[in-house]
Amino acid sequence: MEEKPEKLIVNGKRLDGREPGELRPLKIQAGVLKRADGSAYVELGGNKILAAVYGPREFHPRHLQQPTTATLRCRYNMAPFSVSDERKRPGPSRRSIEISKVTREALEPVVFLEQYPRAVIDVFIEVLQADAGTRTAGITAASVAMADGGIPMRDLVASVAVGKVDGTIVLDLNKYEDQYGEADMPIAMLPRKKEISLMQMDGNFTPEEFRQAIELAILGCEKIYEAQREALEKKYSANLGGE
Amino acid sequence: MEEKPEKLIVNGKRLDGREPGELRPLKIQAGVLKRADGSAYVELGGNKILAAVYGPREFHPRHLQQPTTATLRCRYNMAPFSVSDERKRPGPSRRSIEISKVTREALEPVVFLEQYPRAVIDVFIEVLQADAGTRTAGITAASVAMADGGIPMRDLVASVAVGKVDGTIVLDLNKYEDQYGEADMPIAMLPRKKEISLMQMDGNFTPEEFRQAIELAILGCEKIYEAQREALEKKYSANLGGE
Amino acid sequence: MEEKPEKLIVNGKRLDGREPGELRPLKIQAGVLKRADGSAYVELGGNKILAAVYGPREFHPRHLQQPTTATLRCRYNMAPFSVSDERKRPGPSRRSIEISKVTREALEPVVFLEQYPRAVIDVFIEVLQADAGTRTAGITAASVAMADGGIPMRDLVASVAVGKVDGTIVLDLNKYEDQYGEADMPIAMLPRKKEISLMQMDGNFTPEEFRQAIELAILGCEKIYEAQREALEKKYSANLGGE
Amino acid sequence: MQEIVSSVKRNYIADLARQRKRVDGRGLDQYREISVEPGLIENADGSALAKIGNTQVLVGVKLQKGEPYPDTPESGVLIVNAELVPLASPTFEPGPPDENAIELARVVDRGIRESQAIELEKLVITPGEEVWIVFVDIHVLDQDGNLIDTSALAAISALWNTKPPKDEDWKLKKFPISKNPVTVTTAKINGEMMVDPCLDEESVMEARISMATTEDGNICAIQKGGSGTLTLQDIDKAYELAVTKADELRKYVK
Amino acid sequence: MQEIVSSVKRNYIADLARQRKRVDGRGLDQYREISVEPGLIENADGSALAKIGNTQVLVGVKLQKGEPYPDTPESGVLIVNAELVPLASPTFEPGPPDENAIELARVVDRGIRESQAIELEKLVITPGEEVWIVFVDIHVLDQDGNLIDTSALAAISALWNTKPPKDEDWKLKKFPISKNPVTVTTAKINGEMMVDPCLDEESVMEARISMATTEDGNICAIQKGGSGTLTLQDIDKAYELAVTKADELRKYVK
Amino acid sequence: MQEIVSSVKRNYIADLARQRKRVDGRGLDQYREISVEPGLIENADGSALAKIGNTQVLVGVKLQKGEPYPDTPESGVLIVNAELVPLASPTFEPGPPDENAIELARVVDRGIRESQAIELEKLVITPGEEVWIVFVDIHVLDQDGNLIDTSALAAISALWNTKPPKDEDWKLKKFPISKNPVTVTTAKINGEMMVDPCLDEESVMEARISMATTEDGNICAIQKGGSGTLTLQDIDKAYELAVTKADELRKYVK
Repeated sequence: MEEKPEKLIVNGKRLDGREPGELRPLKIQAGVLKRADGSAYVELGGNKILAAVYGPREFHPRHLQQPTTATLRCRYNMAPFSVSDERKRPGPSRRSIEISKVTREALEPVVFLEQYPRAVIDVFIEVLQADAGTRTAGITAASVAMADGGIPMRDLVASVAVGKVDGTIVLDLNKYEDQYGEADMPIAMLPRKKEISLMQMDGNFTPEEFRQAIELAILGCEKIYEAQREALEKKYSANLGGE
Repeated sequence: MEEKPEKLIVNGKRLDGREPGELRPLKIQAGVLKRADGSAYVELGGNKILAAVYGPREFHPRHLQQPTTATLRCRYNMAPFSVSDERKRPGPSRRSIEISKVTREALEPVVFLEQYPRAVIDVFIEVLQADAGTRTAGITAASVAMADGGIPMRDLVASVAVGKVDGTIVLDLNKYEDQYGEADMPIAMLPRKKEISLMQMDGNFTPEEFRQAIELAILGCEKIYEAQREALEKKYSANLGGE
Repeated sequence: MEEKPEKLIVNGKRLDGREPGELRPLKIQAGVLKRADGSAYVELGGNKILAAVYGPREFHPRHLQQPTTATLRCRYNMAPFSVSDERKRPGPSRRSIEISKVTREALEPVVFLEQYPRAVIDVFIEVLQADAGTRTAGITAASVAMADGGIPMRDLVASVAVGKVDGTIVLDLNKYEDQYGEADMPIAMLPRKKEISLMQMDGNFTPEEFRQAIELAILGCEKIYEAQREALEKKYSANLGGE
Repeated sequence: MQEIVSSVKRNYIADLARQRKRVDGRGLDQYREISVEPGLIENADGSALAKIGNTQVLVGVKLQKGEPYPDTPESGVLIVNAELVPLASPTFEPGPPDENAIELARVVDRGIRESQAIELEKLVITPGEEVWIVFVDIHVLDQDGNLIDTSALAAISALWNTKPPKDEDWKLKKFPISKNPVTVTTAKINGEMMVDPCLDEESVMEARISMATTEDGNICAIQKGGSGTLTLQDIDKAYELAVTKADELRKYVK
Repeated sequence: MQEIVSSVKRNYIADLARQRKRVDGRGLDQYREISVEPGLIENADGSALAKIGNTQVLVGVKLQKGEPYPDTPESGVLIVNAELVPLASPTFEPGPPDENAIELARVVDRGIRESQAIELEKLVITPGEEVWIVFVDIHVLDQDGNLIDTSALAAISALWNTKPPKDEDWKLKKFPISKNPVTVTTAKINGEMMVDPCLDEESVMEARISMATTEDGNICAIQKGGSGTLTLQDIDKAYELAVTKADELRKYVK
Repeated sequence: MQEIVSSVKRNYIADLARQRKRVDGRGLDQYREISVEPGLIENADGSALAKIGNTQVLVGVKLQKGEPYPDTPESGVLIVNAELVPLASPTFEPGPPDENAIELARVVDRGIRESQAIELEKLVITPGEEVWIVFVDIHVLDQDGNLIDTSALAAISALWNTKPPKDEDWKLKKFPISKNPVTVTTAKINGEMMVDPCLDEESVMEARISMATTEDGNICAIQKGGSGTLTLQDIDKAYELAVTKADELRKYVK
């Protein structure tokens, strides 16, 4: 990674030209894979992320089955070539195992798991290219993939990070801001009820900054939510037209 | 580890002031953990060792169940910070796998395994601090933990090492004696019937030294046995008083 | 490995004195192990290879059982001391996993797997000493071991490598030819029907060389086949005489 | 950490929560009994045994020389590892750390790292070549709930207990620790927020949120857990509890 | 890759084959639709997404400095790895590469290596000490049959897309690739040989044979797969198809 | 190594033992037929195939340069490894060494190491930096009981068979081995002590005790195994057998 820039915010604008409360360019596509039961592709800045859903399907081995509910499993994985520095060794890292866990906990609240006792629903997130904010973009993609796959859901889950950079609260940190900023707080939200299903943070927030950051995250998630719904509508109307 | 001392026995006394046939300071406590079905804590010199017992409980996967007897499993494990030199990497080593095996074989003869067909009894030994003789202190602790957990037993198992240092047969080797001595022989015994359930040895014994060492080990195990029974009586009387 | 020799073929002969179409000294013995259900030992040049067969036997875990056919499993393994250069670390390598797969696919066509639904047949190949051509010698050995173990088979499988060395198509490459030659093509054949069950190749063949190499491989497999049958006859007649 | 809970127990604890009561009679903002015993492991460079109720966690610190990370050549290295050894709970299995052990280690790590409690830049021997590695090993001994707070408390206590290693490359007078971050976990049960969940409460909670704060009331790390959600009010409440209870916990450090 | 196939499907596909027809209406010597998109991953030094029908494979190339193999001190290192991530198929499982992933990586490796497509001897920094390692990572995204040809096509395309890394130790003007090997897989179903099997065809085929050839029509790598056999005529047919279809596939490279 | 034994077999063998008889007609102090074939593996620096009855163990020795252990900078390194490959027994499974393989390797290791059979201090190239590593690989080929004695016999024979490697850093005339430890295992069945248990006997024995002794009758290593106990008389008997049978076994070495 290159040298730390002297300032990350110049004249109220971020180094990539964004306002503090602005998302990076966002593209969401639903239904991009043939074999998966549901799938989605998300680009957010330089992030390129695929998500796929399989299930509800039979859960092996049987002794892991839950008698009154389906089990949701999530796997967040980075392709070896997805990072700008050294090739990432294949296989799970401690970081990816933790992300897989919080991703699952971010998605569980919206799925009607009780409709499929004993079954399993698998969510796979592949980071093809990483550019800060992969876990939140992955959750955003996974939730579209689940909807694309017809998994019964209460709501979508929209997810984005907020943080503090040069003392300013900003939305959707890029790689430099993530690396050199003072705080990073990934959040996932159920947009309709404004409930939080993922919240992590590291860095340093005063109480006021913390509250300001949450508010900005809510605005960000609402923008993400809109793009998620557009992607799903586009897919459905294409299907209606095409088939 | 420091330099080798010139002599390990001076004027018939060992460097820590002990007689050849003397144990290090010994403390045994039964019932020290809440979640375990039985537990014990042993301090012997600088050794600090916890043992816990779970079971008899259902054995998964089922195809490993033994139709006419319970299965005893033992796991000896060292905490990463337990050793005086470099941090020990977590996870089983070849050494700890062998110790787990001989520990199980040292304990099996006293357990009425046939009373619980298909079940499993788990014994976990955690070395929190190591100071030579951890495997024997671990067996001593495990046997108290099993009694504390109400596992039906023929007898306790008492265990201690003997060895040869500067040509003298000594009881309960300390770290220097273990490192620089000429022989080390860990032994476990069923005190009532004076039967041996663990015997390992490495170094060099003449036949006479070997016999002398066994006799000293028997005396040592008897002292251990006494302390084990005291710890259990203390626990039982505390329970009677306390509840 | 030593320096590359200047020429690998001198006056039409190979460095070990062989004609291009000549096998290295070959020895096959059936029934060399007591515990295995069938076994064979093959020496081909410096290769020393043991194969053993267990089964048909019950297949655990059950969910892997195939309802209408037996499963064939093969495991090719090299002893740590089998190679002339550095000690090989124990355990499967990517190379040995691929060889195990193509070995299984080379043997499957001759086994009447449908006679033993749900069962498993295990073939184990141990390379005790390696000298080029271990995979083909392993298949040759495995097929004799299966016959020795009474596995019902359509035919034996005979296997040998061909290649290109100094522009000449040769049979049964030795270590130098394997290392410094221009092409290597291991082949396995069902001799009666002249059908190919293993074919791999790397290097460089013109179309003509490719066809010439296949023809030479067929001749080579026929010689191997003869030796395989002799070994089995010797075993049977010994059994008839001895028991 | 998942335990199957009978619906009877679930209803009982949820009903209590509705009345703002708890299984063991505590108030919603009340911790179980806390104790910290530093220095138990002489073989370690620092150690502490922390107990919150029946939950017991032993943390040992080892200082060793090694290479810095390539992207921070002028900084020592902090490595936090957690072992959920099967001695501590019938639900822990032997084997490499599972997602619960990894999350525990990483949450404790972030509390220490982000508060800049350890002055890592002082732990350099030769920049870019050799630095001190601070191994913080979390060894869970008895799991009766709230492993995060107990482990964080044991870890920061063990670090404050850490003595300089006997090594000629060590040039500092003391181990360079200067801050005192503590972590407070609040669980949500039947909509009510309560600190320091015991195991029974964890087995029925909708979600938990752990917040590490420093003496100045700033937040340095957060981790939400559990498969339910939190409202913005829940998060406010958790922050309020985190700051007030942190002062109480901080007294046990050292 | 094994899928359990109903005997109905098996009979249907076999019957079609006897009539020299295929499930999706193609001729026996016809590939599905092919596309190659190079340069998709800016973080990689080279990349390409190849599609054959619904099968999608993404390959990324990373150049890194490292040690040469002891027996080839004056040569760069080529490492090909394949991940069959469970996103791509309901039959793929998470975990280390299984025999199918390993075979796939090794077959693609041999096609590149044996054709001497990369001039590895140019990738030496200090002989015997430091060389460039070419990591070719095959990431399968959607598995609808014929992973070998799709992966080989993506790999050679990604290598042709590879740009010099920004590193002062890199002295060449461009990445030293000079050949264009492509791999053609022919499946045998009911005795008939047909190129580019889709997943349904793979599930019923007796055997497959993959041949990598270079522009001059020479063969540089072969791999037979499947539990059936091939006659000499089958192999002749496969070679004939390999050479004619290679010309077609080669157009998509770059 | 555990095999499920029918109670019929168990009773039969136990009854025989009470009469001081054995399944294969041997005396209690009698080994099965023994043979040792050294030098079978030319690729190894030393090797030997040992057979005791139907049990066959092949041991290969490899000498390689590497680093000494930090605490013994002036000593070569001995590494003993055992593979119970599934070819040798229906109960052996592929995979990393289990507790039986590890115990076997460590018991053989101790017999060699504690007898100081190899003069490891002669295997130093540069003190603290580079030494010779002696890899002793135990490869079990046919398991019909008493793997410990068979492996120990093969190992010491392979070490006596070891030739200097062709390497300019090797300065000694021969491989520095000077002692001849052998291991004798005695099993206890129905209270009777008998040497060299075959597989059927191992499957019913209460316990076993293995003793490695040197030419002078001193003991250098002991390992008790099995889930029963030994009386002091049993141990005396085992020692007596260990010394007398060692002389017999020692003749097969070299």
